[in-house]
Amino acid sequence: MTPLDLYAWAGVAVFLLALHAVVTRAHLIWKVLGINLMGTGVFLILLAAPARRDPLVADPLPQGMVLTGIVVAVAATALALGMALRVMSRTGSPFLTVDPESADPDPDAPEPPS
Amino acid sequence: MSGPTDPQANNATGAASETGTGVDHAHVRPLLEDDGSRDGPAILTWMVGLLLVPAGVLLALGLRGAADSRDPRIPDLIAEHLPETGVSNPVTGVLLNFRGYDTLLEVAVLVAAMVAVWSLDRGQRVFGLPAGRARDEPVLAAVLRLAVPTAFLTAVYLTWLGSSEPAGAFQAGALLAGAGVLLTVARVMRPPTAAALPVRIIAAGGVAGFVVVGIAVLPFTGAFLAYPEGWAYPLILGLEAALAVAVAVILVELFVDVPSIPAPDSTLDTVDPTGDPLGRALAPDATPPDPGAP
Amino acid sequence: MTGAELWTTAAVFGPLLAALVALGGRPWTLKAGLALGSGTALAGSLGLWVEVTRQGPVRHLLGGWGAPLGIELWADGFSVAMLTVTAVVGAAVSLYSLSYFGDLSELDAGASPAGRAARYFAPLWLLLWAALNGIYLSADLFNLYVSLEILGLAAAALVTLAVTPKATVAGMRYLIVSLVGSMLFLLGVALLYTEFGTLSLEELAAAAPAGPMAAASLALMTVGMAAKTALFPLHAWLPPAHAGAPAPASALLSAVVVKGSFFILVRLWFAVYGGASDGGLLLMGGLGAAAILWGSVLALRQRSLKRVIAYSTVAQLGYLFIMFPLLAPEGLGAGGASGPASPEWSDDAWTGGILLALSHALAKAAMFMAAGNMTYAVARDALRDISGVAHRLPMSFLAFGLGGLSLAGLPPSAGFVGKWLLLREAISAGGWFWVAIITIGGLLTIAYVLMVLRHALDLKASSGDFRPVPKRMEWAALLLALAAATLGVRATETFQILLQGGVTPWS
Amino acid sequence: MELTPLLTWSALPLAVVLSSFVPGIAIMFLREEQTRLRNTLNMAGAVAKVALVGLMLQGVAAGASYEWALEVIPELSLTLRGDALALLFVTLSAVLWLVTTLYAIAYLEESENRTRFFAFFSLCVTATTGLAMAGDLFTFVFFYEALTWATYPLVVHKGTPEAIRAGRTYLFYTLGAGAILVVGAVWFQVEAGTVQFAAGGVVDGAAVAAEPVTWAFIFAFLLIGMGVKSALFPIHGWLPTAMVAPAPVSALLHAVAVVKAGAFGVTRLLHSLFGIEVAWEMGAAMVVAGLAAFTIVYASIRALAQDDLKKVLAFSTVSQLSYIALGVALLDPLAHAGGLVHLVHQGIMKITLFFCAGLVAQTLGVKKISQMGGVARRMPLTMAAFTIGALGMIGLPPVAGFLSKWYLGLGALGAGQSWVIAVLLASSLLNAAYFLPILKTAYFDEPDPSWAEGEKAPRPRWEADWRMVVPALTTAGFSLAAGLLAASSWSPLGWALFIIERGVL
Repeated sequence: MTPLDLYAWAGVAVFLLALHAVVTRAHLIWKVLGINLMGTGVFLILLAAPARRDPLVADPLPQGMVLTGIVVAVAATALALGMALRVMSRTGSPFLTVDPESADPDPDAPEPPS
Repeated sequence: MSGPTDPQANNATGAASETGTGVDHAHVRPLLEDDGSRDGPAILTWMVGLLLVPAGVLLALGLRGAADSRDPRIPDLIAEHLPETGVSNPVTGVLLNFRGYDTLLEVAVLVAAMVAVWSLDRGQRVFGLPAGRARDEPVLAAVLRLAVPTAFLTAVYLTWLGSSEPAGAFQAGALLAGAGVLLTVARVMRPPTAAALPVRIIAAGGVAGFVVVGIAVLPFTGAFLAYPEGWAYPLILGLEAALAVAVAVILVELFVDVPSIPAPDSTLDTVDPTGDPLGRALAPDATPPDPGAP
Repeated sequence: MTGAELWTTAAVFGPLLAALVALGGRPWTLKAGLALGSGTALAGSLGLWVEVTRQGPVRHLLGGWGAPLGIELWADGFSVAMLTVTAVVGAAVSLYSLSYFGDLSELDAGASPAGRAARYFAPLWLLLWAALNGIYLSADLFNLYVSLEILGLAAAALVTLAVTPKATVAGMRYLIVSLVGSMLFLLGVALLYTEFGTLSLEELAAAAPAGPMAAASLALMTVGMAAKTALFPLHAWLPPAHAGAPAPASALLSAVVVKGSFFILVRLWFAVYGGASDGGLLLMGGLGAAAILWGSVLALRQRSLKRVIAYSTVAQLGYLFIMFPLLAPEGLGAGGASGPASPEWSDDAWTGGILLALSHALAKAAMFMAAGNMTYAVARDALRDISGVAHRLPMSFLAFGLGGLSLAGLPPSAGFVGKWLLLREAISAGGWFWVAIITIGGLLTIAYVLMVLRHALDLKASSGDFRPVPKRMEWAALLLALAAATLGVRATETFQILLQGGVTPWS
Repeated sequence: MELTPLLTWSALPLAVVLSSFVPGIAIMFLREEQTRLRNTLNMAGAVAKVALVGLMLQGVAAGASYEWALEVIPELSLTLRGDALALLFVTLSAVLWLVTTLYAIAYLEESENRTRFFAFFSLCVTATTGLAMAGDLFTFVFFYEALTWATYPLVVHKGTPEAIRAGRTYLFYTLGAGAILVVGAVWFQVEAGTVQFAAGGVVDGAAVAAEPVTWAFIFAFLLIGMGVKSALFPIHGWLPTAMVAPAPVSALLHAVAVVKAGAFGVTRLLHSLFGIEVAWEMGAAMVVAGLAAFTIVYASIRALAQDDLKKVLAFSTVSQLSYIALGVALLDPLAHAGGLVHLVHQGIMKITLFFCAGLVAQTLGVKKISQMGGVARRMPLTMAAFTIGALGMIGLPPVAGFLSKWYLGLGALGAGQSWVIAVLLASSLLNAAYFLPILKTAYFDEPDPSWAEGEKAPRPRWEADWRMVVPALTTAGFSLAAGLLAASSWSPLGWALFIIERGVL
């Protein structure tokens, strides 16, 4: 086991913990940060795992991918936070409360004959 | 029911922007609190966890055994071709030459996020200190005087350095954005708004520069973004400069031009008197709100 | 520079540049942007159609570097077909949007929701268009990821152009699903790079990925893409998002955006993994079957027009996954019994499945635009509110009906030909389960299409105010519906382009 | 005979199809009040179609054949072929479309949604001519399914809850069977390797013997698909329900388009796909003949119990259609001729009856047999036409229906199926039992107060709108002429025998 293995495993752990938060936490901020952390987990794996074959030669390609990924993650997180603010401003709640399944335009309408 | 031109709504927002309270903290704080009561039942939390643990173990075991057998390896290929890229830093070579297309799209992601945020709501443009107060705060003024020029200078240096050392447009852009945010929050600089044409031109400049260069070299080299011999370095440096400025403006935009709470036009947006998803009325006073609507 | 370089550049970077033009925020920049984007996308796809028909799959080495060092744009018949249908749908929706959102110069662009929608629809859509075309032409895993992110961000923002709380929540949910899907995809990319040391799809295909890491990354990427494609049971986000968005956005999201991730799934499973495992293919087909039944039944139970169409998308996407087990090398029947499979029909599942995807794109866009016309006219969305609208908007009614024919697989429509081919493959392979699903799904489709038509025809209940619908919006819907019908009587060229490269272009 | 270039034009079948398709689409874009233009388009299309069919008839009689194909995908084309059998049906639908159009223009005057009605009316006929000239099973299914949806707006035209219910029943039956038909057709292609129609069939008898169960299923699927439209027991239930549609639609559904598409489909199934000999070997033809015989008797008995005039006619249609299926299922050329000629005879006689029922309902508001007392005195021309149709249905000479039954009987004897004679006799008696009382009521009973009281207004010069009376008299005239001039080679019987001569068996 090398330090690189540890980094990669940490990446897996971060990814799955963050995924867990996204799935189980209701608050939007948790979800958005969770998604951001999932990215961080992948970046760790991406930097550590391919480097294990030859730790002495740095592979610039994963580094480039991670740099690109970080910027993409910034953009995605910024939009997700902005949209979360919009949700809060329109529904007054930081949860996805307006259940779109139940929000039929007029629930009192008679059942259409089928 | 109010239409887009409802005078009352306009007055309310007008008043809000004058007093400089785009975000009403009293409104926001409860929204950020989370006692976990809305989360799913604990059993769900545990079950998802139990599902993810074996996945983690499998991934960890798999990663331990994984190694590519590719030959020649990509690092070797990059090292071999780096002299043709016009830069000496391999990561910059990957970002701006070998995989310049990815970088182009990466800036496009930023632009997409910026446009998307603009489309969410009328931006909250006024926040932070009341205008002109920075002068009266000696510590803030000193920090600004020191930090902003330093950040600017460093950004220029980082852009130039990118070709040979780990640095480049994005690092420089982030620094510039930091300075911009500082100036905006201190109300020294008017926050850039979506409506301002220069903002849009600069923000689009990164992608535009990339695409224009890519197309311009196409007739000479036969491929998009394939720099002609001897042109790689100046073109990359020019692109880096445009990117740095564009990234900076976009990041500042993403920071300041976000939906405000409570919504300035909440009366017309949340009531949704008609079935029109854009909140447009059918005709002036044409139909009364559906009494059955929630 | 050959045609390949020119046309791929036009298809990807034309709409991208057009998005920047449209960002100008003036009425004329919006028009110029949409015109430039539509023009370059149409020219690019048609140019590539000619090139690929003439010389088979073509490539464009971006930056002059080939794989694995650089990124290649790569076009085979599948890419070209998807590019073209996107261009046709996109051009029609662009035209439609100019009228739907109203005149920007008369709207308060910053403050009113309608003004914001009018101003930002075009740049968002053009960015999305560039990303979609990028996906169809990409031959590189990481590049696919970046394109996917543009697609996801712009698509979610298109939903939230609608200002209702419902649409806002639906858009947020869509964004979360989309981003999580991208992250799962990215993890799959990381694992593949670790194991195989390359990002090029073609090199990966040559390496014939197998083993636990390859399987794990395929699973991760499949879950991610299936979520974005709204494959049952990951479909719950789709109906509120597609129903809540403004009509042109609904049309795009349902018709072409979900096809982006579907395209990636097909490429991965067949072009890269060579069909992966039979069990996996059966699972995908089973989920598709469940989607057909579940989506259709729920569509029948909706009371709002756009939700019916949105659930129909869930169901119709199921058809595209029926293709998976039928494409398996020896044809996977549910019972395993094998009939006399004629060798010349081995492409049936492929051409039939993709023909259904193309026909769904055209028909669904037409139907959402027609539905948009109806709701635009009455400013309401409940089925009972569109009563009698058929008499006021006969062209939209016709467009909806023709689109419905195509979904149901009734002639004349591409859906009819597509289903004929899928059935032929299923019967040759002895897959009677798939035959039953395809048939039952078609009948359920008729049922919900008819439910809408019946309401639209209902004269007695029609009353109330009626906003005149611009003719351009009616024509845009009808033209797409006619395109779907035309593809049903003449699909030879499409059929042949799909065989350029075929299911496994790199084998 | 010297063939002019026009007579050898291979796209003539396409022109026939387009002659109703183009007006149909054009009408769709007209405004409701553009009555004159709409009527002009309709009549122009109908006349053009008859003229084009006339050209094809001449050509085919002189030995020409027409084939036009559009490749949909490789090895699957839309093929239109103008051969003798196709022309039998095409001529019937073209001529009857012309008279029905005239009738419908008058019948629907002042009513709503005529644009929609006439657009789909034309599309219906387009689909019918298309499937009549289909050169292969794919083309046939293509137009057959198109016919289903094109007819739906006509069935629900009135928009009443009853009409919508009838429309749902109609779609439930036809689309359900259509789905089965598609599966059967694809299966046929997989097993037989072709979808082409050919005289004598394309199925290899040895292959059938090798896999009898598979082929039995294919035959059953195709038969269900075709049988529903030709109202074969037990899948005939939609037809009497669909009676709520306006009279021209009933006429079209029952005489020209939908049911004939089914009957023609059964003919194609036995004659052009399996071949009648193979069908007998596998026992399938016997099943068809048995079902048809049962349907003939069963539907006649049901007709006895009806009071609604159109319901009687509907059950009569169910019964009469099975003559066609019975005829083409018997292994004898004369039975075949009888079945084929009945396709035409039933069409012209039944459309006469529906025209008359519509005339009576439209002019006097009489829909039930019990209210028909004395109608003949008020509307003598109409009832004369009705009488000719009814006598033809019973099978009395010299009306055309007699010839059908005669040839069926001869064929049954030739095929050694003498039980068919009993069926024919029983059916004729039953036909008489439900038609003759109607005639008796109309001619000899006192005028019924339900309509007689409303007869205050001055009568029109004719007993009703001439545009409705003339079509009824015309088709009644056809029914007589087809019987009287049967010896001519241009009579339906002559043409049917010509088809048999060209080779069926």
